[in-house]
Amino acid sequence: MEAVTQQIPLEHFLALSAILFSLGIYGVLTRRNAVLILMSVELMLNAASINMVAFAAYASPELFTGMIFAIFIITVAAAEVGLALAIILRVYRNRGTANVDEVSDLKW
Amino acid sequence: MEVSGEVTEEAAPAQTPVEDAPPAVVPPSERPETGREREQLLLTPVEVDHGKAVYREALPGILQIPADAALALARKSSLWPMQFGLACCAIEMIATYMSHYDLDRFGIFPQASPRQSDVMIIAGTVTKKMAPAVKLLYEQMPNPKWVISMGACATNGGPYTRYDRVLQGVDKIIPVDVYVPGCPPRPEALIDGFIALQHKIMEERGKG
Amino acid sequence: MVQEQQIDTVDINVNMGPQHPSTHGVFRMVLTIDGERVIDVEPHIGYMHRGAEKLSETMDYRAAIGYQDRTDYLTQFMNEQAYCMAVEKLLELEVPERAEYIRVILCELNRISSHFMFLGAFGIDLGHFGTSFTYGFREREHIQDIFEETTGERMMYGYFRPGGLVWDVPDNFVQRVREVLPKSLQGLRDIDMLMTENEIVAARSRGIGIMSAEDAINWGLSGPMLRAAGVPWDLRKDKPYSIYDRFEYDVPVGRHGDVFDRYLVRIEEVRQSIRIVEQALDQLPDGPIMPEKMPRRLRGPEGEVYAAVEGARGEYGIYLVSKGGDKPYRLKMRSPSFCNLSALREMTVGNYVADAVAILGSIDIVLCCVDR
Amino acid sequence: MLTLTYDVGNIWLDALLGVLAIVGLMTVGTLALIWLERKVSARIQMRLGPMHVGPYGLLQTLADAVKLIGKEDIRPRNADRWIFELAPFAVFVPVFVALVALPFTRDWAVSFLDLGVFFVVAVTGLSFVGFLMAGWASDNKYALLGGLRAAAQLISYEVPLVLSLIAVSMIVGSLSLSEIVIYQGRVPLFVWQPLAFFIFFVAALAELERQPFDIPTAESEVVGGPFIEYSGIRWSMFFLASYTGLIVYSMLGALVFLGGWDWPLGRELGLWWQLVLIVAKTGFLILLFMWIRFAMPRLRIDQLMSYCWKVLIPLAFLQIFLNGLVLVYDWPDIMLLITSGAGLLLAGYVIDRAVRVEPRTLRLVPAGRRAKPAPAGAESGGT
Amino acid sequence: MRGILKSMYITMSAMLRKPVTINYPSYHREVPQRDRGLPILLWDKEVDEPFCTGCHACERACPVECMTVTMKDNPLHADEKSTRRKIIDEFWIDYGRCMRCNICVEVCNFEAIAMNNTWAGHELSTFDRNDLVLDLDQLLAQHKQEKIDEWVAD
Amino acid sequence: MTVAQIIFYLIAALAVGGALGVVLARNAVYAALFLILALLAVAGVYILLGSEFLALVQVLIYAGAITVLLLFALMLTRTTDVAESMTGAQWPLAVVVSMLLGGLLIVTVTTSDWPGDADGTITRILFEDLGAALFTQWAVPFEIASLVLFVALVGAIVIAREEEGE
Amino acid sequence: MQALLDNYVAVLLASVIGSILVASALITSRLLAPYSTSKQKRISYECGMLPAAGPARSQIHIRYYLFAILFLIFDVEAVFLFPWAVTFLDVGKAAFYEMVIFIVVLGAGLAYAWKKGVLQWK
Ligand code: SF4
Ligand code: SF4
Ligand code: SF4
Repeated sequence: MEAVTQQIPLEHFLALSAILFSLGIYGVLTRRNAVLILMSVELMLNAASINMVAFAAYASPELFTGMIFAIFIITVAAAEVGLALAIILRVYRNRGTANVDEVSDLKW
Repeated sequence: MEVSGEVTEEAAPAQTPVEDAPPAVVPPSERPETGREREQLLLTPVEVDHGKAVYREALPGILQIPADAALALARKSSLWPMQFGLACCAIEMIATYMSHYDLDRFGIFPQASPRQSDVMIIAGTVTKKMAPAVKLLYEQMPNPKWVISMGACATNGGPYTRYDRVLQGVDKIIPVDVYVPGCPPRPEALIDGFIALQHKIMEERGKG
Repeated sequence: MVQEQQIDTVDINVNMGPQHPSTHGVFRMVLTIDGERVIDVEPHIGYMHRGAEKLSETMDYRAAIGYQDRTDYLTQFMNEQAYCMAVEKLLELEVPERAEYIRVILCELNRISSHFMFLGAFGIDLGHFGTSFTYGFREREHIQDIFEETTGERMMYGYFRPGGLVWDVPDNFVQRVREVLPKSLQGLRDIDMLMTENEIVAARSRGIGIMSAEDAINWGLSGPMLRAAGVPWDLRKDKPYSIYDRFEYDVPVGRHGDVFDRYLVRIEEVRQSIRIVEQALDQLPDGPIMPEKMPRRLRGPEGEVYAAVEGARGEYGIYLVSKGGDKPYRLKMRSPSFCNLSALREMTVGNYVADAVAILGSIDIVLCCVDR
Repeated sequence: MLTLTYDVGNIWLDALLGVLAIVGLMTVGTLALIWLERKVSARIQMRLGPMHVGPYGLLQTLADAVKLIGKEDIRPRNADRWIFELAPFAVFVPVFVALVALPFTRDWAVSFLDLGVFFVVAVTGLSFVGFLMAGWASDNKYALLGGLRAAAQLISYEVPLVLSLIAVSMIVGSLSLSEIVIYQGRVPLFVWQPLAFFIFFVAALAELERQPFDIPTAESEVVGGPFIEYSGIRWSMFFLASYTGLIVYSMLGALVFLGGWDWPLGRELGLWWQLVLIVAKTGFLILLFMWIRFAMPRLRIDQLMSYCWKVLIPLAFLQIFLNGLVLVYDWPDIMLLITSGAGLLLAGYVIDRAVRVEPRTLRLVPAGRRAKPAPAGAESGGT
Repeated sequence: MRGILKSMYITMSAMLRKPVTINYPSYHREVPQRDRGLPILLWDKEVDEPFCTGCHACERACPVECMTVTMKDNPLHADEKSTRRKIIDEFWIDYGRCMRCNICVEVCNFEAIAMNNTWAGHELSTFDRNDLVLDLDQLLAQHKQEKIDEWVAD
Repeated sequence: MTVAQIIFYLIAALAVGGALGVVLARNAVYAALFLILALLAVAGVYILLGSEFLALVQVLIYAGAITVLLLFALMLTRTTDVAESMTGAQWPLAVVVSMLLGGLLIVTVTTSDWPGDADGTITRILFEDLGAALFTQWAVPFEIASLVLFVALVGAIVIAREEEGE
Repeated sequence: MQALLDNYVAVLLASVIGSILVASALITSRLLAPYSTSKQKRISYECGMLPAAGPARSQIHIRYYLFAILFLIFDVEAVFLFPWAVTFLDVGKAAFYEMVIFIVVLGAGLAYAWKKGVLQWK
């Protein structure tokens, strides 16, 4: 472990993460296509990961918790995307649309 | 939303799937009625547009000469023909690519797609059914491009000149640069044609 | 606007040809594919229809030879042979022994060269980067040298004439052929080593495009296609023409009727052809090459004849109707490529796109022969 | 004396010089490789290959390049403009960036990454995006088919590639390429890990889309695949990327399995020897790739996929497991060779069983009729 | 596996064999004596006039109708120098159309036409298809300059 | 500005630009490609935070594998050409909500007092230590991750495959 | 850290320079190559025919997606394998068996896919 000064305050990272997160929210709210919503969700997840890693790097470097959380976030995101897209495809096949407004009822 | 039948109808005209349709996207209403007129349309020569290179306007004249020369040298050294055989002449064309004659010695290397080729070797009889395809393929080649008419059939119908469905020479539809006589021309004759084409490229450098 | 509802339509229509590296000329198929599976094939022919039959009817029996060469441009001698046999039948000409032998030698050499073309092209269809093709053509070239020394042309020989041959063969003909035969065997061995046992070739070509014996007969297939399906039918044996009954050779017959068997049958046929040529060379008699009394201008009596030879692709037949005069009234070619091609759809549907290419290649069509 | 080591001190300048060196290397290397490939193919096919442009056709690829620059650049009418135009970037840049992490000699690489191996696979794994972009944007069914095939193939074969490299790094205990090379000071890793080397080689072959895995660009099926609509210089970028990829994977193989610039001459030797070694080893792998290219037909897509998922990936796991076992229980090194060799033999056996083909025989039918003897006069002999 | 190794072996062995390529433009291999290039007219060196009498036989027999022949009275015959009463006046052959079938040579009774069996009968590429229509002088030039190795059928 | 700062602003701009592209692009494939850009930029951020391993994971998994899934899904659902149905009508509301949220977050972030040095001293995390921690302290979650992945794989196969309709 | 940044600056620079390389080639080509405005030229190539009916960017087959899922799962696994490969000797046998379990679980997934015929590209 080596400590380095690189003169980027922690706030910068947090701000970046905040921007990404709110853009993700915007995408989730406006997009109607399920795949695109998923993409926005990915943005939000990434924002969260940045937060974790940044805190880990600045605040508690000896614990690695943030890093390991980020890895698990990525793992879970992979699983989530795989499943979610499978469901979307399934719905698309049955309903002919990937538009969330038209698939609002859970009954097929 | 319902599954609508018009989808295909709407999509179709843009795609023009009719195989005999002229390559130009002519709306059905403007298509000529009679078979003869239709055929005339099919057989109109392509409008040759060799295009303009920006450097010809931008560069001062003194620099154009080396640029022209370099480009012409490169072009003549790397003529990539389209993999496109029509009839019997195609066999001799293939033989020319093969071990005994090896066009690769001159950097002549066949390409499958017209987008990557420089030369079109019309190796064989062009029938009127095939003519639109030949025209389209010629158009799809990027500039600068050349055409070698190989064999009697491509030059003027050759042995089949008296038959109605055979095009009387491919220069009726696309501009031809080099004619190689013979039925079929020997591989050496085809190589000779390529050498002639190389001379032509060098002579015509800087034009157009 | 393309709507998103067409749920089940995953089929794409794809044109293959007329200009496509693997359609062996200007053949066109419209494939309907689902993912990678072919679910329908629509062959389009006629891009090479140039009226060879009709033109042959407009000129006298001798001049029309040139058009026979140009129909199936890989087996020129066999076409000439079929045509000459038809005319000879019509005119009741007797072909001298020596001419018959030379014809057989040249025809069999021609079969070898045509099969070399197939073997090479087959490799391309399976994805060889030109290696098999160059090997095939390398050997073809040696045979073509003999043809050139004999006839003066590399491809369109115009060497047979009704009644015999134009010229006698050159003096060193026998010796030259004997020189070339080992080379052909060597070339065959190269291709054999390169492809026959290769597992990828096997994986790609075994078990696809299967034709059962009955189907093959019902579709009217002939030549290697038929024999690969397990039917030992060879015109040279079963309806002997010319002097084929004097030679000893075997007819290779496949057991599975798939693409790989067609390839094997052709490889074996090359060997058998070499055998025939060797025997014919041993027996080659001296003598004239044209009948004693040849009319200067050939005039046929009224009547109709059919003569067929076993071409490299199958039964190549000429049907001649004459109403007298020096021209045929009607000339019809029975081209093997056309008949064999008719089974394409049957064999292709349900296979992969890549298999469609291999199956088409295994039919070994010549487009000028299909469309004439 | 050539000095490849420099110390400018400014990290921008430092990196810039390194990257520029790589640009030069890549350009020259690609030009030479294309020429070499044409020559090799020519010799395999008993031809001469390029002869007339420059001595022995040496300037052939240069002429090709200049010509391609002078060619018109066409974009199909219905193509998606931006994606179509950006696809060459997306294909080329990842492979190019991967070059940065490769140490050419002991002291010289643009950057010695601690996670070099990981970096190379992660970055080259991105190039499928470019193929997909090209295929999707071209508005051409062949291109789409080719692009999808390319993507499916690239992602599938990335898994065994990564796993085989992991197997190696287990032994070395590091992911840094230079440390892997240094570890092989005496015995190169392909000796310890024949199975991993085999997996790596096959997977690299597939990642490079060379025969027998050139399904995405198969000429006789999809006429060039995703690049079908590309012309001129834009098309040549794909070509450039593919040959740069050849360099990257061959060099990776040479570094990881063949002992890089170290084995067998030892690390005391000068810069030149190191260069000679690395070039020779890379060249060896490249020639092997080329040789295979001209000797093999291509697989079909289903065979390709099942080969990857049913053979290579289980084998790679086996290799990792075996290595783990040997290392954890501290068995002697030779066990690595034994287990891996046994694994390779097993693999060979399994593959052979799976693909073994019964030699087929034909029935030779004399068709009932015996040959008639030739008539009496006929024996008299030839001319 | 064995098959794949075999393929590798055969390609390597081919690589070590000598290439079969004929380096064409720098090396012209010999054309066989019977080579059928394109038809040319022969020159009667004894009388210094073409053999051809303009009898139209070839023109009529040519399957692709690529020849044009006109005849005239032979001035040399009037001077008693030649036995030919009529002689060729103009003769065109469209090389672009000729299918090299040898029929014209076979029908000519005067052995006045032959197939060119030199390289000159093959290296005829032109930039304009009208250049492929050769007139009498051009057709005779080859034999006049004795470039032709005669090989007359039969 | 130090090198790190320059790079940070560059990368932040890329990330924000990519994210904007994701939420604004009219064409779904464009959105996916912008997503790749944003993800790669985030990988850059990880490097600045001293964790190159995480950056490479980001490249390999996020930019490499997840996007291929997204792209395939886009092509499978053929939603790529449909611009209208992509953006709903409530965009003004969404703008307001996300602006508010973003503003709130940024204000919080900048006004709070965070641990760590103000001059931005970070600690590079060694890959080996990370691995060691992962396989000791985090062993259980690690195994659970494998189960998650397993379930995702099986679930996806079951869900997506069924309609192939054998 | 500084070394880390050093190394990755080169990466950043390489991607920029790589893009510049491509872009400059394209620009040179734009200057030197002839350009024409023919409409026919821009019809997409389909073996000399007009494109057959049906949109070119049509739906692809679900099979591609299934392979992508498999790839994703195994890629994630590889990510865990990388740190494991380097550290498992230090951590001891436990790490080895942890990973064995991990692989076995995912191997079961692969086996399931195999059994379900997902690997069979029909
Ligand atoms: S010129 Fe002769 S060889 Fe060539 S295509 Fe025409 S007929 Fe066939
Ligand atoms: S060779 Fe045949 S085609 Fe040529 S001019 Fe003589 S007769 Fe006519
Ligand atoms: S060449 Fe012979 S056949 Fe022809 S016009 Fe002259 S003399 Fe008559």
